Amino acid sequence: MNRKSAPEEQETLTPGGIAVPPPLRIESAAFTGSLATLFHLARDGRIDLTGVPLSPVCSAYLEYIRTTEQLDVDAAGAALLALAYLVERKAWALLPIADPPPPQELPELPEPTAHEFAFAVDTLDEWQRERGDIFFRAAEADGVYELPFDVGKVTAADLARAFERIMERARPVDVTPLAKPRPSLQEVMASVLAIARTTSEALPLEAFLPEDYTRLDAVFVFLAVLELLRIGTLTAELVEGDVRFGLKGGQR
Amino acid sequence: MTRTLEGAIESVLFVAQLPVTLDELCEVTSAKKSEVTEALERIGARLQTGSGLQLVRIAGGYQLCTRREYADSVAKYLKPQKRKLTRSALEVLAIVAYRQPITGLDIQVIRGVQSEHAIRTLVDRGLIAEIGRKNSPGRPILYGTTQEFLHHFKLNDLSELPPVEGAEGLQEIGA
Amino acid sequence: MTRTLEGAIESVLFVAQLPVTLDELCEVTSAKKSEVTEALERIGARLQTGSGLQLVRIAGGYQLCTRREYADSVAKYLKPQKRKLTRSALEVLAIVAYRQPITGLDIQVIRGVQSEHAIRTLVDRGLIAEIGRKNSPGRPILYGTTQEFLHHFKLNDLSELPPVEGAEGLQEIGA
Repeated sequence: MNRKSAPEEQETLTPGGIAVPPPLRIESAAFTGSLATLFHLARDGRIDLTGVPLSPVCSAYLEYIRTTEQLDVDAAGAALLALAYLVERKAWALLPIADPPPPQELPELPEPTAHEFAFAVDTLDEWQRERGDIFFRAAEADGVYELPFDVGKVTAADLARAFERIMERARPVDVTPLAKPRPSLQEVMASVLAIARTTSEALPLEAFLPEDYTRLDAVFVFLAVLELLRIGTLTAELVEGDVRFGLKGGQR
Repeated sequence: MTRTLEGAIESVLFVAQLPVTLDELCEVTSAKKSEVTEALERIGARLQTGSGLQLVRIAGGYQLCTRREYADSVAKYLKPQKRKLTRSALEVLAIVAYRQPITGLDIQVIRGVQSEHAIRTLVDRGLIAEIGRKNSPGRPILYGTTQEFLHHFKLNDLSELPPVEGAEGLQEIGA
Repeated sequence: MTRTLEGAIESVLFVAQLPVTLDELCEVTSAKKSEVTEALERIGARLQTGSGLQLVRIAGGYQLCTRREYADSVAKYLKPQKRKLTRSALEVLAIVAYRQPITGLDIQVIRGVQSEHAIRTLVDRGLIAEIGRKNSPGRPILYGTTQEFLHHFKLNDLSELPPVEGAEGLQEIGA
């Protein structure tokens, strides 16, 4: 841990004229290397000094001062500075960490300050308190405003029952690939709407399906009816415990 | 139910997340300014009887909000974080409000203390914003107040700020 | 004005983003269920006379919303709010959507014109955001699209974007 054990080629002056500490070497669990390296790591906050014993380094430094015959004052000074820095940093690191003071509450303003604005500041403070008592609709409301749709006394369970019923009668989808692509929801909605327009009466869910339909058809028709309810084109009502769907506002 | 201008305006104000200007209301309802103004007055009056809401003029427009009387109920539901500005942030804000456009350095000169932290806070909160660059060395940022500033203090426009002119004027107002 | 249970409930319903359940209303107002139910009925009845709003039972709770009669006014107001993106902003947005993560400089190279303003607009609108830093000199910001972007264009996820391959496709978009 002294100068003799370290490589001798190290310069004591950087090109910028900064003295480099003598190459004291430190061997410890947390760090192994020269004093200069330790200094740099500590300065950049890249090492936890609490794991590095500094007292043997200090002893080695004193040993170095005592035993070196032609003392390089610049190098010795730089080493002292580095050591002092490390000791201070470590001391801080060992101190219990206090809660950081609330930065905004701190400054009781020193002179000179903005006296002329004091009244305005008081007023703003008061307004801010008053304003804190009223609330606007959430500005961060995620999403686009949409009118909740109303299906009167019809519940989700009623809809589910109607869906279950049409699903029971549906046959599985043909395994063979379909010749024509399945219709889009838009197209199914259009056909549901066309059927609804043929009568002024509210119809059961089955009425919107062909005689022979697949489960896929059933799912699509159900979704189409739900979407038409959502956008307010269809309404739902209960007839003898059964949910029926009709055009909004009667016939068309 | 029959449609009314009042109803249309109220529904628009309800969905708006920002104050709605008179012009916007006229455009949306295809009504004249005088008609819209009257309807707004009727809405305001109606809300005064038994509603938890009120109609306010704020930041150059109209907006619905809850009444102060119900602050505790709403707060109990929303559990809003208290985000009051500190004294020093308010001071910087006042300086910006009255002296805008103003650079950070000028704010510091007026206050006599480092103000960067307060400026940063106010920018983060959207109460002040960069409104340009000063044509001087380094082209420093010029700050000004925002719509959010008006909103935060329930102001309609900057002219509603209390007049500040030197210390004398201040004493009169504050007296 | 005197405080009423009705007013308290209405103010809470107003600020709520979701339906508020009867239990929540009871808790917030410290009132009994029967009292709250009655107050809700009074609010509903009051809103039926001339208001643009209505009280609905939905998803197991209560919610204020606009009346259907005013859907067109509401739509007329909301639509322009959502569709104010300029051609150049849309172009930048398309580039970011397909090439993310991408730096501002790369966007500029693709478009051949200064794009800072458009980028700033899109960031302000929450449609694109910093999603990292590029490991190159200056560590420039990498932009990507946001959830809001998907929402704005009613997309479920990025895979729903129309396919575009290579620069030709991009030119098509910008054309």
